[in-house]
Amino acid sequence: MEALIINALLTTMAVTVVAMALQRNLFSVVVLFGAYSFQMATVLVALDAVDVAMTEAAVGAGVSTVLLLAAMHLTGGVEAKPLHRPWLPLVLALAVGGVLAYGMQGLPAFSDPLAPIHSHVAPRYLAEAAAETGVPNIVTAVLASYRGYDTLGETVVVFTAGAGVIALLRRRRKAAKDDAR
Amino acid sequence: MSNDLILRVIAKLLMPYMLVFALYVQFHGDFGPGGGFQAGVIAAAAVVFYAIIFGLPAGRRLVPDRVVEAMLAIGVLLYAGVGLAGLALGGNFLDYFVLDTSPVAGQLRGIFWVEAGVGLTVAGVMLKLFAMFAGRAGADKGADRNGEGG
Amino acid sequence: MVGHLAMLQVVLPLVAAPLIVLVRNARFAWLAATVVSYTCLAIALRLASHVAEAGTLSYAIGSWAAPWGIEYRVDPLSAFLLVLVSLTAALVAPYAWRSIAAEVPADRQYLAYAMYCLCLAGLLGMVATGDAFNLFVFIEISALSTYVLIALGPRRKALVAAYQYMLMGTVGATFYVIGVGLLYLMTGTLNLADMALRLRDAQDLRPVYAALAFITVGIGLKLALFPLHQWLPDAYAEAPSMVTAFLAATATKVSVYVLLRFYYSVFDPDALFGRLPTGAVFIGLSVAATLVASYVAVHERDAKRLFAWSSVAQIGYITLGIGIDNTSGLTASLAHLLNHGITKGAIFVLLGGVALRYGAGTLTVDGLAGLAKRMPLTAFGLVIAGLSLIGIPGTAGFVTKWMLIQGALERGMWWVVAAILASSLIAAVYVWRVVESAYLKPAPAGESRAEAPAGMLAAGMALAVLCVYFGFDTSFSVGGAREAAEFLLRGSR
Amino acid sequence: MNTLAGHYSYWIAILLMVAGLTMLIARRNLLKKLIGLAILQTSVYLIYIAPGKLIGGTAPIIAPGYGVYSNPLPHVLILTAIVVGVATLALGLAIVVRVREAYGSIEEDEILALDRAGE
Repeated sequence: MEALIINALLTTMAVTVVAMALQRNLFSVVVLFGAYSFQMATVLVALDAVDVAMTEAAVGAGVSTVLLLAAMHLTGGVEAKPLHRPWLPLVLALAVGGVLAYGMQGLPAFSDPLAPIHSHVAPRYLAEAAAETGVPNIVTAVLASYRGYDTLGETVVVFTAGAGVIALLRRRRKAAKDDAR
Repeated sequence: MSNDLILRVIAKLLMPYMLVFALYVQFHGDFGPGGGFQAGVIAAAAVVFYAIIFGLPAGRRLVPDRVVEAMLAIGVLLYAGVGLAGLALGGNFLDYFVLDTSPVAGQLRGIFWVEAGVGLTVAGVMLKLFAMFAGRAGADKGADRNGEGG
Repeated sequence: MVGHLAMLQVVLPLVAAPLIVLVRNARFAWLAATVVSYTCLAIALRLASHVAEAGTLSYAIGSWAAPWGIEYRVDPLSAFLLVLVSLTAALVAPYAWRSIAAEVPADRQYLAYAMYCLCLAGLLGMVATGDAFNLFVFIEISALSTYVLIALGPRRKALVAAYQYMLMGTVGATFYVIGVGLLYLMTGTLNLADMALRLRDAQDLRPVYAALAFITVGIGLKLALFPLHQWLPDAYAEAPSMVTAFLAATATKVSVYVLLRFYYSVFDPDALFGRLPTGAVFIGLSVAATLVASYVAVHERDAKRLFAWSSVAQIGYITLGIGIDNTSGLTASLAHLLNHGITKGAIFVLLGGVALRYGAGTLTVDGLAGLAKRMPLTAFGLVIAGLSLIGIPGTAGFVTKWMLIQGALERGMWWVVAAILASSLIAAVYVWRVVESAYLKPAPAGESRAEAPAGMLAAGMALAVLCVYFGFDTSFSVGGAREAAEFLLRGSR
Repeated sequence: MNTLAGHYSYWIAILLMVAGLTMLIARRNLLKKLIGLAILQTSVYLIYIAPGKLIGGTAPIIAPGYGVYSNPLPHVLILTAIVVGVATLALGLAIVVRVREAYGSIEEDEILALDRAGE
């Protein structure tokens, strides 16, 4: 039953993406992107990835859509140009998809408990993380403690984006004086 | 947008609950879904909500630019600081066992401060992104063409 | 104790960046960047000597054992790269002050130094880590800071160059993550050493081959492997001079390291070079790169773009060494990481001096007319570095090409030897275009300004001298490279 | 049912990747390219997290009365990937805004024409 729900949600996501690829008006693409991100968050909840779903909803759907709308407002984008000669990019993308499809054949089936990812590193997290770190939410335990260095790197990535946007969009001192500090 | 009475009243009512929810998500991360990233975004959303309703200058008065840029940097320094503290106390980098008397208490303490650092940085970045993009709206008129409009 | 040093090597620049953003002062930012660069060089040398004696160094971050926590692993190959990246940083950072001051608006200079520290931390983090996903995080750190550095370039084209590089770089990083995902799904672990062990007994090889394809194309985009190099000429030509000098000597080299790490320490080289035509593909692409890129360089008007295309050709020599896949080929490839890094670093630092004195607009081949009279030392330095590009005996470039030819002869690939010589001749043509303009063409009237500022000139000449030094005393460059190559080949065969 | 579901999530991931790549390469508008890039990045989420799910399992939060949990490790990795994706998007949009001000347009062909004319 769960697999049915997951597949249904995945299908709606596929429909949104195809609509987005064909859409020309920029504003509707941004709105569709917001809807797409929320659908992804729903699929993630169905896949029992609750932390990721919350992050996708808050960071993925919330912030990305707001930024896209702000940038679209600044660049005044209503794309008039039709999609021309998409065949080469489509062929290229399908080739890359084909390589992934080829690779995917050999992977273990859906929710197979004997798959390598369920039998090597993860069992120790599920068995001992709560005891060792005192945190029942294993994702937070792994995120902050076992792989804490990844999260430090990630925080630095967010910091780099923030400082980078300051460097790019900060208004010059003289121009900045006229807008109320 | 800013002179509409209903919106201003609603905004004032909603603001505290949004901030409390952000703090809840930050500290509830140990027991349920949540953590620094989500909390940072929700806290920033509250201030952005205020800035949209009451105007960007009001938003800048609520959280001045210098404070936001400081939050941005202090979050990362806090996180790396916890790591270096572990180093100083005799463990490896980012070692939480040595942060407190008992290993588990050390882990809890380490995870708490690390998530706080993440929350601070993410909130700072999201606020700065909004301020930069929104502040840029006025730039169309003032920006000159030769790419110096930075 | 030495393990902490491997950690501090990456954490110091990582912490320096937020400090710089907190202090918001350009002078402090430059000082912090310089101190951090020199400390990293000292640590890198200390690590290299430790690894030379005691072998591979492993450090569990957070005191969690390897597959569960993240592990830093420094072996002869990564020690060699750490020294290369820190050496370039140590030479470029102290002299960046005047160049950044001239090309980046005043209120943004401290951010440029913050991005420089982040890029350094990202590159060092990529080299030192033994964890596949941690490698992705540090690829992103170095990539994002590089996009910002390029976008800070003086001309408006820098923005388009940064945008193009961002698109291709992010597609590359995403392909890398897909490749690592397939490997993770097959082995259950993210630690590179652990993954290598578990890959040996994988029955179904289809996902492994798909992962190989994704990682090769993904990292190929990051290192500008021949058909995936479109972003490099614009990015190097439009970035501020000191940024180009630093990137040209380090960014693509660390991506080559990542490719080598996966080819020799994760995938099974027998399957890789035996059953799959990887060797042939690399040789084909490399030869194409050296010939086509050198040919395009001959027709370039803009000097920085000319040498950027030359970088694409020189990266072709590095990947050629990988394709030849024997000890001397691999040693040549690793030695060229250092040799080309110094050569290209010297050229872009000296061009930075010219841009500072006469403005970025004069960096065309005709704009360099009469440079020898106006800036004699800079011109002389450019000649030495140019000779090293061509591979004239007595320069660092010759050492690499000589070993590449040896490697090719061992494999009986006569046509590869011919291609190396042909591309060197083409390289001679475009270097001669610059030298001829600098020495034989008359200087435009009224241009009598003096030499580049002492600081920048010293950096450029130091690198140029290193080009000659490593042409004669190859104990460190070829010695270190040979040891790393044997470690790679012995470790996996 | 299981075999169909077994790889269905992969086929959707491939569809997302193909759609993202096509948008990225075929579209001329710089903003549309960034959205294509974002979609390409989201295809990675399914590749990591779908195999982590165990039918009948629950979220990896240890609670009495639950034995089967989905795999926490891909969740941590994808949390990182989402935040990196947003960081790249924010930087990309900042560059697009600056390109718009410097060139007056965000259509790739117009920009290239301006550059050739400018040379």
